[in-house]
Amino acid sequence: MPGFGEAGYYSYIGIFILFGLLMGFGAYITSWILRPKPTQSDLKLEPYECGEQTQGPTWIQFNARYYVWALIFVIFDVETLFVLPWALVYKTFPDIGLAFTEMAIFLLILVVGLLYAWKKDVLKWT
Amino acid sequence: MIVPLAHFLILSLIIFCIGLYGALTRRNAVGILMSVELMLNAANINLVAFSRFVSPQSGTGQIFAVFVMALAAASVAVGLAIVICIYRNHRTIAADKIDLMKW
Amino acid sequence: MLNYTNLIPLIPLIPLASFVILILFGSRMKEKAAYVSIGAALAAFALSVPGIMMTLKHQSVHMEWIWLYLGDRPIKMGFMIDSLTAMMLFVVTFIGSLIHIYSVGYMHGDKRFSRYFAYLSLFFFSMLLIVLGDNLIMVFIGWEMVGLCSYLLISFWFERMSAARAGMKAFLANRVGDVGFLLAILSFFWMFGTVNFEQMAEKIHQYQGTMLVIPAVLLFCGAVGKSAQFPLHVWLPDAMEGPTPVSALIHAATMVAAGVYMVARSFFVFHGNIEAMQVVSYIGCFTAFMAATIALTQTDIKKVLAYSTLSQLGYMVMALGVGGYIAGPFHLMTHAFFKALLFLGAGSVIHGTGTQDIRQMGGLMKKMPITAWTFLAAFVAIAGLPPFAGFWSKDEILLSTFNSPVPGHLFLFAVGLFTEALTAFYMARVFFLTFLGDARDKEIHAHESPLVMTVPLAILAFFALFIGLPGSPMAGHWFQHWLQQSFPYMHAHEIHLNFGVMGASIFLALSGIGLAYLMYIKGTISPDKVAQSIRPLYIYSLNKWYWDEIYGMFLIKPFLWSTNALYAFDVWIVDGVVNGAAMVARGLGFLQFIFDKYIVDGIVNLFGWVTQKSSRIVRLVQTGIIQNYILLLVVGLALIVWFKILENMHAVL
Amino acid sequence: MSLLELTDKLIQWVSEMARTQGYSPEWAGFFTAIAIMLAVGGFVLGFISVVAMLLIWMERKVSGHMQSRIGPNRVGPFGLFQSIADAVKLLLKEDIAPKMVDKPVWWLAPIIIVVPAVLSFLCFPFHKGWIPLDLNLGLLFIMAIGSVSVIAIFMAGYGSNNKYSLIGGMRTVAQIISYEVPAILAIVPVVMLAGSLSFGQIIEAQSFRWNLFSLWGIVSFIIYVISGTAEINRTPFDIPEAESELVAGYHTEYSGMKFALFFVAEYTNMVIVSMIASAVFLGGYYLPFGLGASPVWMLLKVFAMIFLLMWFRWTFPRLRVDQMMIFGWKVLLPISFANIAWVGIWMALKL
Amino acid sequence: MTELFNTALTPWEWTQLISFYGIAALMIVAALMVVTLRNIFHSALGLAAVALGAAAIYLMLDAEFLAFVQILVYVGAVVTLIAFMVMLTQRASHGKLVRQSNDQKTISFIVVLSLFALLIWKIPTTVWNTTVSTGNLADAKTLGTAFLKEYIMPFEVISIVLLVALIGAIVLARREPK
Repeated sequence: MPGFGEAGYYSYIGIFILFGLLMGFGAYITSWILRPKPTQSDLKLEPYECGEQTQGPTWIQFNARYYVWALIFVIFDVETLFVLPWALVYKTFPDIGLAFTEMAIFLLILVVGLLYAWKKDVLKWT
Repeated sequence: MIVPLAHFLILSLIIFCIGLYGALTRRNAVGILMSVELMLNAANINLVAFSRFVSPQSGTGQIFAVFVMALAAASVAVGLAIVICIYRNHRTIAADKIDLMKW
Repeated sequence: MLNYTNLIPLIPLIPLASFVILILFGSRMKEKAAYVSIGAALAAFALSVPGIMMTLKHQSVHMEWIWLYLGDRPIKMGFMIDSLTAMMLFVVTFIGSLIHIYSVGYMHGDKRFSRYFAYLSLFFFSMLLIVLGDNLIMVFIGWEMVGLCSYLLISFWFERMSAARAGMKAFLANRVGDVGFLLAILSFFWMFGTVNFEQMAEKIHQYQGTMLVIPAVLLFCGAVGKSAQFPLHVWLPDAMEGPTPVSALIHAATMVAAGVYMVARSFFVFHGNIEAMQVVSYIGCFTAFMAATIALTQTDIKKVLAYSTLSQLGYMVMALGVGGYIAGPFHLMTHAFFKALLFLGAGSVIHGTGTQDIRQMGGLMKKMPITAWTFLAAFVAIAGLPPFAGFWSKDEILLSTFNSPVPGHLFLFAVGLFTEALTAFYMARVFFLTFLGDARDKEIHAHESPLVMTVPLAILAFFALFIGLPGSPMAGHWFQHWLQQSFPYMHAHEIHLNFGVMGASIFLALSGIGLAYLMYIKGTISPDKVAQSIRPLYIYSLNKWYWDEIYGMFLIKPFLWSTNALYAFDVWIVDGVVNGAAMVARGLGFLQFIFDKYIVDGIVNLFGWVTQKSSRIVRLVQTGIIQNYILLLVVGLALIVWFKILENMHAVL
Repeated sequence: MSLLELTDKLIQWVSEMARTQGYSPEWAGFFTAIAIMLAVGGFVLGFISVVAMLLIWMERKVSGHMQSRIGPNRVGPFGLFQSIADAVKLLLKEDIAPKMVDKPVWWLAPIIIVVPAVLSFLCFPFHKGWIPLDLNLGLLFIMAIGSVSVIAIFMAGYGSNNKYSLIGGMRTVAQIISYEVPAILAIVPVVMLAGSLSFGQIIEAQSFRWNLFSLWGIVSFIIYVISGTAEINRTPFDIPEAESELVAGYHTEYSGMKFALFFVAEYTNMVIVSMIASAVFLGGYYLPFGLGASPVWMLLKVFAMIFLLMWFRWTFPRLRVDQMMIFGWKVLLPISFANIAWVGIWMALKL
Repeated sequence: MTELFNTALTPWEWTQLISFYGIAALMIVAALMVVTLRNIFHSALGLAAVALGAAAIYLMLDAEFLAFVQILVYVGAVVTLIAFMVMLTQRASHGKLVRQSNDQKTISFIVVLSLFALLIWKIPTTVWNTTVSTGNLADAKTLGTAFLKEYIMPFEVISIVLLVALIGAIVLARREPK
């Protein structure tokens, strides 16, 4: 990056983060200045549950299947971490057969995991 | 890079120690796992910093960091699954209530 | 580079892949699962054929790779095919493939059909690991895994209590032997710095003499466990609870022979090691004799075959013990064929009649002709009638016993001869009772087994009859010369025919068969009367020499007693001593009161107090809470880091 | 002249000027660079606001026409100022924080969802050389930044302390993570062929032949568009905010400007998905077969993609949750694996 | 340390320094949040913040690939997983009266502090054999090539590790059909 120098390259990201924050906080501040601020009544501050009183604690317990999905996702996300550098050099790597075989084995092993999950029916909703 | 290597190491040391303290004292099992993740992150910072300062071209430290990340993800997945299991059977995730290893 | 050497790892890996596939997807495949397993077995067989061919041309194949570095010393793993391996490969893959095919018919309709084949594949993999491994570690890994498979397959029908127990018994008995094996490996590694067979054989001359006795005996312990030799033989008869093809494959033809194979493979340890050889030969001889006597009176067809297996294994071990390093493996091979055939035939009979009791059978020759004829082939082979397989190998064993350097070899020879007669007798008894005469139980409607079972029987029958011929004088002892390749450290010696031994062996075999004929066909001699006349011996044999009871009495009961005894010791002796001491002290009077109070009590209390406190402290360590453990770990780590850094500072200063 | 060269020249010129005036040239260059960055950032911010408002209007118009209505038509010509009116309304709305909310989390969530949306425009390829920051790993950067919004959604769902919000949030996250893997894997063949993850180079590789013009390209494109639709929770994948079941999903409890931020983020994400699809598969600012390049094509393609997404929304019925999950894991993922394998073999044979 | 400020710094170097210490401070605060906060969901957010900070540090260290992957894996996946877990075990971790730390607090603190003191004393005084970067720095392509050359075995092994983790976790977490 000729004009920016080494550090300037990533400063761009920092500046954009600042802009994002600016957008959020700016919106908050403007609306805080502009909006009416009537006194709040207790009823208005009830959580939105179709007008009924909340039953039981809100932070209810969820089914483990959400967890299992997230789990499969984590594994496959990590897999992309290895696939991307491979994909970057695939075209230029001298021994393309080796590159292909390596990734084929890698993916096949993970596909076994996917099939296992499939077979155990954890990919289903019910 | 103008910031000296030692400062990166010290940052990583601080985070590692915080994580270690958390892993030793948190009662919530999920909290313990998070502290372990802190420690792994600290280790990764160390690896990348050494990679940048000692062998910037080979990137060995970065490769190790990639493997550490993969292992950390795998370990947290299994660790949390174990916590779920314990939670199901004992209705608690307080680490000092779980003394199954005693028997 | 499609070099054959690089293909060797595929031989065990294909069955492993089959296992993985079947364990994951087997339940979906239903009965098609068998094809995967059979395909893997046949592929392993096909892949091993070139290797066997190469050994026929007096070449051996060896591949190795570096497994890991211990310090900077590379630990190598490798696969090796020489003539001994080739023989085993042939036996394992060929008989194994046939038994796979046979199992399709036998296990048809079983609810864990695919699981069965998965286990078979796993067994195949582990057995091939033993056979192909060029070092003790790999053999040991395979060894443990065949043990596992054996356990899984014995208790395959685990709903039956007896099957589950039998599996457990096999597992435990094998563990006892394996401890010895492991110790032997450790001591070899310590002595030679390697566990590779070839390298060990090269270095063995450095340790000639008594130094080798203990490792050799320990190594033999492993074989005792796996090949079910005398003190650990109790598991094999119970192992018949498994499916019959399993009994044929694992508990007759291959796995139990692994012990014999392993001793033959490491024969350089035993060679010239007279004490160890004595142990081996006597244990083998005793097992052979004992099992043969038990087999005489059993009525369960599989039990008879099981004891027969024990007896034949004893024979092989004895052969190795007396220095017949070729005779033992030779008999291993012939035995694998005819015993597999016997078991499969028995399986076919059981399949057809639904019973295992030979007293209920009879006259099956007409109803199951193929089974009967193939069984007959196996019978003549095992009984040692010339020119069939068993005759040549047994003759070889007897000959090497006769010419052995081991002290007392003539006694062993005599027992061996007698055992041969017993073998011929009980096998004839089984054959006559099962297939000849009239059907004794009219309730049983036998039928011939399906083709998928009888074809393997026929193929095996052919081999059972003629596999001995390459080792016969007619073939110029070709087999012996071929096998000699695997024992480069032994001087090949000329084989002299000894017609006396041969004649005695034929005579005894014929007389055994003749006696059985008189008793069970002609009825000239009533078996019941004979049993009456030697009733104590009969009962003794019928109850299998009471080995299970003896073990129960001397191992299991004492263990339970000892706990009671310790309790009693605590209550009566310890307390008694304390009480007695107190009374004596009281009797000693006031002068000694001070002494008593401050010294004696002091010491007693001190001990008690120390024990109590220290145990309380020790107990604190085990809280079961992970974080306490981590804390201890971190404390240790911190100490080490502190110590190391301070030490370095000191060095710098 | 590209943006970079322009920047370079400007900085050099200012540095020279500063040197002649006796000021530190380094600091002068630094401030110039920062000023340029701020200018680009300001432009992008304006771009986002305008595009978001335009899209809101467009969505209403498109939906209207698809349902044989006219849509907004009162405020300004063709109702063009409807979005501005909406913005003013939201700005003036009373801010209600329900009493059980987890204050800091609830309060921060809208901001955190906006930041990645803005950040993604860092790699927006307007024209050749006119990319604010053409990172070497631009695609990966956008994917990574996008996953931060998952946390924001979690925060919104958890912070609201409302069962609808929480269930909506959990469902959203479950859906996003189910489709993130196919989305990344759909791009992998492109990366393999271009040998790069930067937008500039990926688009340059398509200067003659778009990636779409091949079997694998079509498959990848379809997978990516489906996954992208799912990741931004648009119909037919709008289970997380299914009005008939969950009121409004994770932003049930939000009102006023906070709600507006979620809204803007949603439409911005739509732009980003369209942008990636056009840059990666449709040749970015290039016309096919070397017919020319212009920022207009890029913007046109983006809007065409957005129109496609809107079309989906008003055409397809909502999927059931189980269908949604099965489709992601059991259909898209295997297909994308097969696609990668196919491209790999093809390249191996060709090279 | 002192020579750092003896030389005149360029503006970009000032930016680097300031952003490094700023990020470091944020990370430390976030890490303390992870360890001390009562609400476990807030701790998870702290972890996400630490991960983002670490990504920024990687960017400063020119490990671009690692930085983005860090966000993708940690923030996008691991923290999500933890957040799901928090939702799942809400009932056990909620309630204001639940103690947050166990009874080995003091001794842990002392031990950790001793380790910390030792290293904070040793790190600045050790001479690290750093090299000046010349030529191309390691980037994502370097990693890709390394995966295909020296690290081909770990690369394949990690897939098995992932497979085992997947299967193990599914077995543990799945509710057995009754």
